[in-house]
Amino acid sequence: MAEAPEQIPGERSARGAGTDSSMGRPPLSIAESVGKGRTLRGDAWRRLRKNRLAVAGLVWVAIMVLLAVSADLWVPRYLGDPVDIDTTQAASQSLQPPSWDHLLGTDRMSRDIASRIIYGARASLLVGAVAVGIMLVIGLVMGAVAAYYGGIWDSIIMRAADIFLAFPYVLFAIVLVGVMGGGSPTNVFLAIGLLGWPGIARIFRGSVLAVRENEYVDAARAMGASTPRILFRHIMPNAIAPLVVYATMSIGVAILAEAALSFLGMGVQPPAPSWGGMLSEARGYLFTAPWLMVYPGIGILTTVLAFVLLGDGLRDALDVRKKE
Amino acid sequence: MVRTRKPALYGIIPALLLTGVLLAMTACGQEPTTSTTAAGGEIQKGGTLVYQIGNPSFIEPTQAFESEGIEIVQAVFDSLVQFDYLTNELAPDVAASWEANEDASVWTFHLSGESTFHNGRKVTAADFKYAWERICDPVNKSNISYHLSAVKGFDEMGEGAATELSGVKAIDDETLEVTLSYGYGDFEYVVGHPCLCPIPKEEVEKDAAAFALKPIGNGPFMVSEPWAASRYVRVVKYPDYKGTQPNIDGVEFKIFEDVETAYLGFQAGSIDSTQIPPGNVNAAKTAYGVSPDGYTSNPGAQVQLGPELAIYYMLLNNEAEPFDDPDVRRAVSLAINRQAICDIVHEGVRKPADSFIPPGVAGYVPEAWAYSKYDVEAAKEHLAKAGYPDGAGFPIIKLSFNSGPGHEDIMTLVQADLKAIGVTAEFDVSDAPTYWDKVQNGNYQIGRSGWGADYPIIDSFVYSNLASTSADNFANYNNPALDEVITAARQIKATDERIKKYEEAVAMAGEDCPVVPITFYAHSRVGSARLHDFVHGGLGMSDFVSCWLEGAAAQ
Amino acid sequence: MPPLMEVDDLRMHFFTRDGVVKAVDGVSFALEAGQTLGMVGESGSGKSVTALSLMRLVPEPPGKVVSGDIRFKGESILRMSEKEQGRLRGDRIAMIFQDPMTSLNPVHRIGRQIAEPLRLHKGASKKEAWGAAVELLAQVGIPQPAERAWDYPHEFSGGMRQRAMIAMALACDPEVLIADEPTTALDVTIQAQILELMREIQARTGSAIIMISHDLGVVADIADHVLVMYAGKAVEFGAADEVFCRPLHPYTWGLLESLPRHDADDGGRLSPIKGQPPSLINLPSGCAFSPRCAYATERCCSEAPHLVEIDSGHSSACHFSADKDFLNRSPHSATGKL
Amino acid sequence: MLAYIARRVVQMIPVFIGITVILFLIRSPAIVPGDPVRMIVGERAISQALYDQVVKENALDKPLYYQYGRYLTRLVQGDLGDSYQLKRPVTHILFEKLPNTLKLALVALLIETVIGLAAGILSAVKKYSFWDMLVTLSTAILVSVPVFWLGMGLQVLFGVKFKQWGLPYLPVYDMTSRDFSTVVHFIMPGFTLASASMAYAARITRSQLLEVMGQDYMRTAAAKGLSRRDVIWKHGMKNAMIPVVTFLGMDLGAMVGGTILTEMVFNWPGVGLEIYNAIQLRDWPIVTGGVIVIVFMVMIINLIVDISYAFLDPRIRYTKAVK
Repeated sequence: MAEAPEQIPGERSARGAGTDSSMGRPPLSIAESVGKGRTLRGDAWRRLRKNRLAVAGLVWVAIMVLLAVSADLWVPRYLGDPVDIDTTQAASQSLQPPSWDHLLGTDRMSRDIASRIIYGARASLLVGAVAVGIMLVIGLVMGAVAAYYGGIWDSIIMRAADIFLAFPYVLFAIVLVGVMGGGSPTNVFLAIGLLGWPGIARIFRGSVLAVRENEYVDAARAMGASTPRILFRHIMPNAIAPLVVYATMSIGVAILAEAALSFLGMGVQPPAPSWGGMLSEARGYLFTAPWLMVYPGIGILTTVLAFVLLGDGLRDALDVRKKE
Repeated sequence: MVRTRKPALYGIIPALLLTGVLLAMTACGQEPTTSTTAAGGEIQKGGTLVYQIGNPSFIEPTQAFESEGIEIVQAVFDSLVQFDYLTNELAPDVAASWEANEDASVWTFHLSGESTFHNGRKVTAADFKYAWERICDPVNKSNISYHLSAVKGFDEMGEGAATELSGVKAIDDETLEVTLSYGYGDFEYVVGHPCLCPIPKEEVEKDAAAFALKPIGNGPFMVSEPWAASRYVRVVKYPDYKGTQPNIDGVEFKIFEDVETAYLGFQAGSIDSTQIPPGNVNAAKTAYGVSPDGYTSNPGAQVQLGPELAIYYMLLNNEAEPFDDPDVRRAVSLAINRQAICDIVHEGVRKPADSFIPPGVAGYVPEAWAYSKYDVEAAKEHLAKAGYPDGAGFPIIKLSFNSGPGHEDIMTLVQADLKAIGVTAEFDVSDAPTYWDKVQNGNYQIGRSGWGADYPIIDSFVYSNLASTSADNFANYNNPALDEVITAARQIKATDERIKKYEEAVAMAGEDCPVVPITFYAHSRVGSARLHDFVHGGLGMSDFVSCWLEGAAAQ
Repeated sequence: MPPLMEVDDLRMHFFTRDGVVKAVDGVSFALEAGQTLGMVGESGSGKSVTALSLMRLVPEPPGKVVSGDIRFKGESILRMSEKEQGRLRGDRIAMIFQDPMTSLNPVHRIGRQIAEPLRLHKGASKKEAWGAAVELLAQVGIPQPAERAWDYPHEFSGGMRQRAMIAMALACDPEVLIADEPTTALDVTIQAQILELMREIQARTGSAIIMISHDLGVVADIADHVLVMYAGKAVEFGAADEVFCRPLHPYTWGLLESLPRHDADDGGRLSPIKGQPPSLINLPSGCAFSPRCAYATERCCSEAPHLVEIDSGHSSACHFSADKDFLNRSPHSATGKL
Repeated sequence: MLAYIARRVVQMIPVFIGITVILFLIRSPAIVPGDPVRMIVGERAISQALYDQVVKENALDKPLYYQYGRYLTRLVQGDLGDSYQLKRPVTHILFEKLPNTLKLALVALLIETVIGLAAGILSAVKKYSFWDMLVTLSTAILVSVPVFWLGMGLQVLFGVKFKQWGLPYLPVYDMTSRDFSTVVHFIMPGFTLASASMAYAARITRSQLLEVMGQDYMRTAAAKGLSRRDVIWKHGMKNAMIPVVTFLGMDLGAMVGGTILTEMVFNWPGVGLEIYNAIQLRDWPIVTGGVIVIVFMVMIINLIVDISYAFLDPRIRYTKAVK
């Protein structure tokens, strides 16, 4: 995803017209003025709920999280262990097509695919959450420092952001993990997190700059509020909507990146299950055992799609200016 | 993934079996003939055979160190002697005859005088000397100089103290005399290696870079256009070749980063010979028919699953606890369910290893290594004997290996087997260079390796891996008594007697169990339906001379 | 001979997810050649939608003409094909929009934008059209028109852009010129200049003008007839001096009250109409103005009044417009302060 | 305008230097484990003299800043060093591959532009219709699908299954083969590489066009008597396309850098694959050299996009020139 160029001066937002309260508003906005008066958050939630695709995304994410979190409680017992093998039995249980015993079949090592997919979801969601967490922490600090202190700090940090944005994402993730040594989850988190911060920093910096000059911030400062307090009490609420949208989308991107790394053998290491790794194993069985390829791919697709739809829905609901 | 590019060895040497390439497998060539070969039988001339290879680093003989490069060298160059593709027997090539002195330390080769380079010049003894010195010259940083380590003057040259191999003398155009630092009865096999061929000095000195991309050799095929990086190397038959002329017009060595993609291409009909990726062997057997001997592909019997002269084994660090105790090593060896590995990972193509020497190498004795079998109870006993009843008190072990799905699968099974005797092993995965670095520096507990024969001799396995003086003895096994036996064996000129001595050495080592043999390699390849009499031998080389393509000439 | 432009009981409704918005709900008027009709009302009263309906520029859906007709020289615009409508637009009927900042295409040169209708309707060549555009720019008072024609809109000031818009509307000598709040977005001094320009143009070309404004003052200056709209309906219609001097509808009273008066004793204090315009989805029952009307009775809340001619050519939609006593309660009674 | 270009170029310099610093550091022994001499010479036993010679040749005994200076100086002269593994200049190796990557990226850009714009325009013009829904959903799916999975699926379906079913089929890998013309080889990898991008292009086209269609000047155009089609094409497109063209340009850069997975699945001999293989072999000169070449290409492409953007949008031309 290439970053859009700087906003065109005077360019209007895609949906700005709808909330324009000046006289002589365009005819279509008449209806939109009906039913005001709820809180912004409540309003957003209401709009989100109306978006069926976004709700589907939310439900799917919730299901995945639930499966991943509860896996240890029931998956090994009912579906089979995702890692352990009994080598004396393995040969006869290898590559079973889907059946009642193994809902999604077994892989070559005789392990249950459903079990591995659920544990793979855990790996994917963990990477998504932790990497985005890292990206948020770095991005917020960088963005806040750049905007709040301005001057040389701003230049340095924004230049650094440019440098990171100049790197092609997937390529650099692969190189970074390659350098740090593949196979360590920490390195995967770090690589994806390190690459994502400039987006967050830019958004947050923009929000800070927009609010910093406001009088109420001056007032707060005059009353002796500390900088972090100002940031979090006054600026954060304004920045939260675009950040939520960006972070939601980023989880999807991070999951895709992790899958790619695992596919290349540089992400989560076998025997621990991961969707990318399972696809890599499945390459040899495109014809003889296609279910190996189908389900992990569907896992990635649906989960990332869920985050994308949810992010889209949130953007519309929170009325965030389109940033593509 | 990783498995595809040669990787592996980055520099490592010898015949370490290149990870991916060798992940190959065997299946029994035992199925009785199901089809008569060569429909029609009439040999047709012409056509270009499309042959899958991995991405080579080098295709010129003085640098080629991976099988993909060596296969091209094999087609383009001829060495002093050659091995029969099917039987691995030694036969004359550029050298018509040769003899050795009493202790096998001085060898004299008599060239037939018929071989010419593709530029038309006659091959002389000096061309061998030039080529070999180029291999050994440290400036060229060649990874294959180890082939010549027995030659007198090798060390001096490697250290930069000498500019020529003092042991190699071109007595005249047709006589090459090689003096070794020690007696080495197998040296006649060593010079059969494809990369120890002659090279034309004038071409190299004219433009070494061009030579690297379009080597000029003396073999049945000549490179027709410079190597298209990552895409192909094209060779056509050399019209003035004095040996047997190929039936086909040429070979396109098509470069693939991974076997899966190549196999898709094969199924789509644009490749004549490829490896079969893991997981497809059984389907391929049904679809294309199995070659009765495992080496020869003919229409309807296209799947080649013949054993290769190579072994996959676990390295145990003999120098460090707990594997300095032979009983612990024996326990590990007995714990591993080799049949499961063969069945699951290799689809029954490879066979469980019962010795460190693969069948097909003269000197293989079945079940020579008593601990190389699956016996959980015995494993537990040995573990108890070593002071760890049921694994109690046994430290958590690191299972190190280079990444790649093939290894991962095997290690997953090994891990499960070790767990069954109470030993907990954790994975320690790294990329190939890092892994080999660890292994060479002894920074590991259990590792893996593969070893394939450069030349079909038992010494290649025994000396390199088990002698304490060998640089490739990664298990750090040190048995002075064994070293003596090996040294004695190397100097025996009579082949049978020499092999007997090596068998003795193998038995000695087996008792100590310094490494854990897992499987004997076999390749798993498939040829197209238009390809006849195509042999891919146990040394991993394909014979492009005797094969022929049906209907290709008409195209 | 039919009037130049005739609107007959036009109802333009928007069908939205939240309900049907009756933006224009029964508006009728006639416009003769050379005349000026003023349309006034607050935001959302339906005057802009009416104007856009005349041009057939209301997006459909969600908009839909549910009844009524619009005739140009006796011919129904509604029944014309897209193509015929296109031939009318910009040629016979032209429109000037409210916001000159956004109504010009930022990526095309001013000259080209003005020339476009000529190329389209008159089949002018590029060169001819450009020359005509420069001339039009001169006519609307742009200095150095030959150079400025090469400018992009962002290089023009607001007033100049509105002049350019007017030039564009005038390009084909339209018979009807619809001006939708042409001065609202402009500075007061510029407003006057633009109005002056429009008057001049009308004098010169004799085209009919429909002038839409929320500002009675603007309309008063220029209009022959005035149509007052509230909640999608015409509530008062009549000759301009009639409506200003003897307004019949309490809503018109309110509008006049909210004008800054120059002669007032109280120092020009404004008295705006209380309350908000109603939602067009849920109109109050009875008279739509009743919730805000100081004079509303029970009848007003239950029975919707119709537009009735009170004096000749002066109609009102109030139950009490015919009631002399009622009219006397008007702040404008008798004297007609304007 | 020249001043603008000059300023953009000057702005690129610190970014480029920053990138070289990062890439220098990740190949230096301070970060990468292992003896650099060993990496260069391989695992052969070598004499101390040769070892010292390698150290000296590569300035490994000098402090880090000196090594960086040396590295940068050579880089500016177009020298990226020699590959450890292939023992040839990295520039030679990369420039053999770069055209293949560029060709693939350009084909993908073409596919992206045609399909992305068509879908975006269709869904904007027929807003809320079945087609709009279809485009919206399929773009969401395309951005979510792992490219390697998509590539594998296409190979199996169009390469192998189609052939088995006797339908016209596509080559599954590489750039040339005896059965197909070169152009045909680009179809599947081009589509795979373009998949996510075309979805973004469609979405941006749609949102830009919708935004533009709500603009007042579109109504102005309609009021002049232009047909709906002419309004969209003559007045809407140029406005809507400015951001889209910018996106496409930037995306070309992104695709040049993002070919690695596609190249891998389709055995495409490009820079991405070369870098991936070099990572496996720890051949750092190729890895860092490859990344530098790609980043440099991306920066150049972005610069060109920036400049052409200024030409496309009169407002930018004006405001930037004034600054």
